[in-house]
Amino acid sequence: MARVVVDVMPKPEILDPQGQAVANALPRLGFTGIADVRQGKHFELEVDDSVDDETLAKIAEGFLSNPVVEDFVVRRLPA
Amino acid sequence: MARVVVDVMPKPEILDPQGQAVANALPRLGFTGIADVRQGKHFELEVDDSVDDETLAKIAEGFLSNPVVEDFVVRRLPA
Amino acid sequence: MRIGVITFPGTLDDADAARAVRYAGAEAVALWHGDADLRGVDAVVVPGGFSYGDYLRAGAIARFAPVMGEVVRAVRGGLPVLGICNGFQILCEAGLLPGALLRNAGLHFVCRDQRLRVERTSTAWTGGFEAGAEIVVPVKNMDGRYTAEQSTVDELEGEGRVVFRYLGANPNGSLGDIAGISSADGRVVGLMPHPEHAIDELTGPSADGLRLFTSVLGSVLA
Amino acid sequence: MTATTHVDTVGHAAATPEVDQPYRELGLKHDEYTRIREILGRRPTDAELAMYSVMWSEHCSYKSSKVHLSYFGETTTEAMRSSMLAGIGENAGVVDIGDGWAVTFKVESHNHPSYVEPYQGAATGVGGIVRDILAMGARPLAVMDPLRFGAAEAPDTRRVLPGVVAGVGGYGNCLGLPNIGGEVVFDPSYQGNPLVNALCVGAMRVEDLHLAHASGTGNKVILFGARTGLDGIGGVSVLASDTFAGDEGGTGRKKLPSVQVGDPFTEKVLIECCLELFGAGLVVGIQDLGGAGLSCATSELASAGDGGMRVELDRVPLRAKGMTPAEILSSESQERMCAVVRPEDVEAFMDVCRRWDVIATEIGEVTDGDRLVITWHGETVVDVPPRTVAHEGPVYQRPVTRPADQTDLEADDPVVLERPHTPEALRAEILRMAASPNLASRAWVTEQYDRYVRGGTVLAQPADAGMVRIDESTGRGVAISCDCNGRYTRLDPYAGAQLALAEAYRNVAVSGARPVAVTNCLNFGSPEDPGVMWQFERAVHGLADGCATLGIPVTGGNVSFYNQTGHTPILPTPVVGVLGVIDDVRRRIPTGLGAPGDTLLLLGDTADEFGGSEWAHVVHGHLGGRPPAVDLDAERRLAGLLAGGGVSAAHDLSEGGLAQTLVEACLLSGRGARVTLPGADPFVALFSESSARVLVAVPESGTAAFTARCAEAGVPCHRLGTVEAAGALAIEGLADLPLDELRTAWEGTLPALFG
Ligand SMILES: Nc1ncnc2c1ncn2[C@@H]1O[C@H](COP(=O)(O)OP(=O)(O)O)[C@@H](O)[C@H]1O
Ligand SMILES: [Mg+2]
Repeated sequence: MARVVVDVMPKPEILDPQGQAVANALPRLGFTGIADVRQGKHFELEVDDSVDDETLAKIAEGFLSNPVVEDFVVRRLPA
Repeated sequence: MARVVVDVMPKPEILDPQGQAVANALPRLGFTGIADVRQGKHFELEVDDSVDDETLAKIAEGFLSNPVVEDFVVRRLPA
Repeated sequence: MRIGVITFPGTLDDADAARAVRYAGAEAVALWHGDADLRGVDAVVVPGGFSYGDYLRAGAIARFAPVMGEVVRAVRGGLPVLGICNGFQILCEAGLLPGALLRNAGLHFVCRDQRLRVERTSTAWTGGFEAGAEIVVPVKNMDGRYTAEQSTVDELEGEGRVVFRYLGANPNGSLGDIAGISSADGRVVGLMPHPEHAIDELTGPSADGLRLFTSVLGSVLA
Repeated sequence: MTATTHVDTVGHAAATPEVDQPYRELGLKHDEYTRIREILGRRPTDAELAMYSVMWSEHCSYKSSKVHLSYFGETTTEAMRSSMLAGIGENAGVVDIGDGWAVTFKVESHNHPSYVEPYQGAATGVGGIVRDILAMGARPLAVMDPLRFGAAEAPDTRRVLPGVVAGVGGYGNCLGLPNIGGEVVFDPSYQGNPLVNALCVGAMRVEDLHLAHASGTGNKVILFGARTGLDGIGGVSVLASDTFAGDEGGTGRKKLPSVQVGDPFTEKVLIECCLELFGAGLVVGIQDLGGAGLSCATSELASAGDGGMRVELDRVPLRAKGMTPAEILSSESQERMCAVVRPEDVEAFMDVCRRWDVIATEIGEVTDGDRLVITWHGETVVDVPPRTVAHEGPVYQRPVTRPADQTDLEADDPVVLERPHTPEALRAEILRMAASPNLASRAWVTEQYDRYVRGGTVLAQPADAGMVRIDESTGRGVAISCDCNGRYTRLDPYAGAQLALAEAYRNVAVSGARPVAVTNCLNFGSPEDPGVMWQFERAVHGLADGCATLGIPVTGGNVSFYNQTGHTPILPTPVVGVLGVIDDVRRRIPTGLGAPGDTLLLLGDTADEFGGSEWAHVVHGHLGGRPPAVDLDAERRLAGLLAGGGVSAAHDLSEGGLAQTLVEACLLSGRGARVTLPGADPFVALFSESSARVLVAVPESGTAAFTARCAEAGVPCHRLGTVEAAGALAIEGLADLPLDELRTAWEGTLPALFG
């Protein structure tokens, strides 16, 4: 079994109102010095050792993210 | 400026319908060998060098996550 | 004339879409997500709701259903398809329409009676409208912000494929106030507002939405 | 470490009477624990203790309220009972509405969970009440959400309200149930104790009514829906830590959050699956799993049936590892149901579940004994008479004392408050009231709710009552309204409960429907406070007596106690829901003003009544005196009159008085009105909250006939003026209020606070 993380983020040119809302709220809560916030999704998968990187990329690109508006990164975590 | 990542995940004992939906769909799409999926949020922050770890932890705990049902991890990325 | 209405797990507006089909004078045929079978229908409605809870991304899981494979195949042969709300999201995910629908700019679910302008009448679903007609149809969604690359939006605008546009306050931050678009041949239409909830003045703000369903009768019979 | 090695069996319990059990931590009193030992003739096992402790809690056993609630039964006459197919004691009351249709409805509270985790608390509150309705065999049709929060501008309200609203919407919208009404009320007393009540209404054919009975020896017990996890077992975790103490450094679960997370998608699928099962006749008895989970479902099914029940707990599909029998029995995991099925139908039952991807597991069967026996990997962990768990819990006759401050409160008459006199001051007051948090537009909330799904919504917010069509061929439908003014109830709990009833009744009548049944959600402070118990007793009597006067029965309800911070209870808040029937929804009365040229009439008389009023609250922060007088006979006459038709639009008068009703009616229909105030005192005419009043618009040509009917019915009728196309509310000699100005005042408040 391996642990795999997939992070999915809105593409830089896509408006991210959720990140914006966070960024706008922080100064009101007294936190300064945060220039920008973007919000995406974080997936943690438990995968069989038989699942190769190519398959993981397919899952991330074809399913966990929507390539029209999102980018993704796949990482295998050390066991 | 530093890049900081905050990952927010449902606590292990808390129901995660989102992760479940993904996990249930994968075999239907022909992907086998994925034992479990959990879905959370991924934040990327651009922060001023003056912002210390304690402040980041406060932001993550008090605002980006809901401590009743979620755990979080803060990572500073190498510039 | 027989119009199919697909039910996925989590579809909510299937009964309403079927009612609209009947009000328009056609026969509504229930289609099941798990069956790769369109039962010989003359057109298909992909209705609204929260298929699979929309937990991953609106429409992301439903588009892989066996019935969608048949829809994609039939569209190549010119089958008229209407995607409403979640149905629109599913059609985008399936690549039948360009772009994507993202979380509303206001970050809330929005349900309101929405004024729209019918921008294109040369589609299978809008042939019965006057060009430029202004109609009122409910909008209700969490993820209704139409987004696409600028080049795609330019292409849609240039080819006149924006079918419906929001009038008044934009409810979700959609690019160019886009409420609905069509495929190049006008056979596939997707929109966020719910014409099936505007088929009589008793249960909706108007009966304007009924015209989409009567339009397709004309286009198929023609 | 395996769970089986440590499990506390019945045999072990009998052999170890001296074991010290944490019954106090589980909320049981010493004499309650003693009674359990007497019933069983030994000490309870951990699993039994878990069951008794949750089932004997205030929430499940109604131990403080039972002696008072029986008054509802005593005051319900045979005539009132005649259309009731199921009443108090079932999952939800059921009413025969004619044409072979039965309607079931109920409100329930999810107050405390919504304070801890607003989104999930509210979401699972909606999920729970929907399963209650489903368990009657009905298709859920719509939901409503009476809500109460602390002061609008309080920081905690800014945390709680948006989360609650998003949770109600997130769950209901995803489930595909239209939200057709509710309440949003702000008062500082709810700070720390927000009230999140949720109502669901459903319908079925009369012959499809399913009651929660486990009958028929040999019938199978099937658990279906979501897996069982560690949700909401906070209290019972003391048992787990006990059991595991010493093992691997004590893997106790002390830190478990007692929140439940909802999965509306799973519930939507569960609804469709259940309806298909009902339709195919595959269900003998059914029970939802709500508070107290399997403890409740198994003991209630068994005790309502004619035999016993045997359950193999190790068959329950789990989501978490290492759960103990006590935890499994207490888990409040959502989206689960428990059905009793004939053996020959089990395969067909499982097929339907497979089609909907619903996990279903046979966990036991109905036996011919009279015991509920639960085993865990072959060993008996529960062996109890089910009635003692489900129905024969403790009953308390709590002390009841009229609070010492009640007399002073009543004496503090609002006549002493400074009133506006000049036209300018009155005009400003109208705008100020329209913009005040309790009267301002609720659109910021209600736009987050789907009102259209299912295509049967005929009236929804901001109409006086919600209305849905039930039968598409005949147009038969139902209307519902939920109301309560906690300030009135604080001043006089008996009258306050009747005023809540009167308003809900009137709202239903104003929609064109005939009121037929009542449900309630009684939200109060601690039952251990004799003053609170006095409020409770008075409110129950007021409501029951009121229902008897109106001739409509209470079919069910819910009690929520312990809504207090320290020693300060919330305003006593008996939310009353009234259900009405309309033969053809096409004859509904729209809320608003009608067509230009229509005559505007005020039905009912206005007195100088400001005790508990919104005006006293907003302008003076005052609460004292007597609430408006109750006149249920007048309400009844009014309802009878409206049922006779002839009205093009209407709007009832409640908080904020005539001024508020006129403002809302104009804004809702986008029309103006030209009116002359009745009576000598414009201030009283505008802001008094006298009950039994409605604003109606009547076509000019029908005005004479309508006023004649008013006289015949004994309903006072005052001509106010006419509906205008032009955009202003013009009050003769006083003020000209352009609609735009009214709209800005009325619509701006909630977005500015919560935007
Ligand atoms: N939380 C809510 N959810 C849905 N509808 C609501 C909610 N709060 C208020 N409403 C609706 O807004 C309208 C105005 O509410 P209210 O002023 O309490 O009405 P009334 O005084 O006639 O009972 C009603 O239609 C009511 O059902
Ligand atoms: Mg009210």
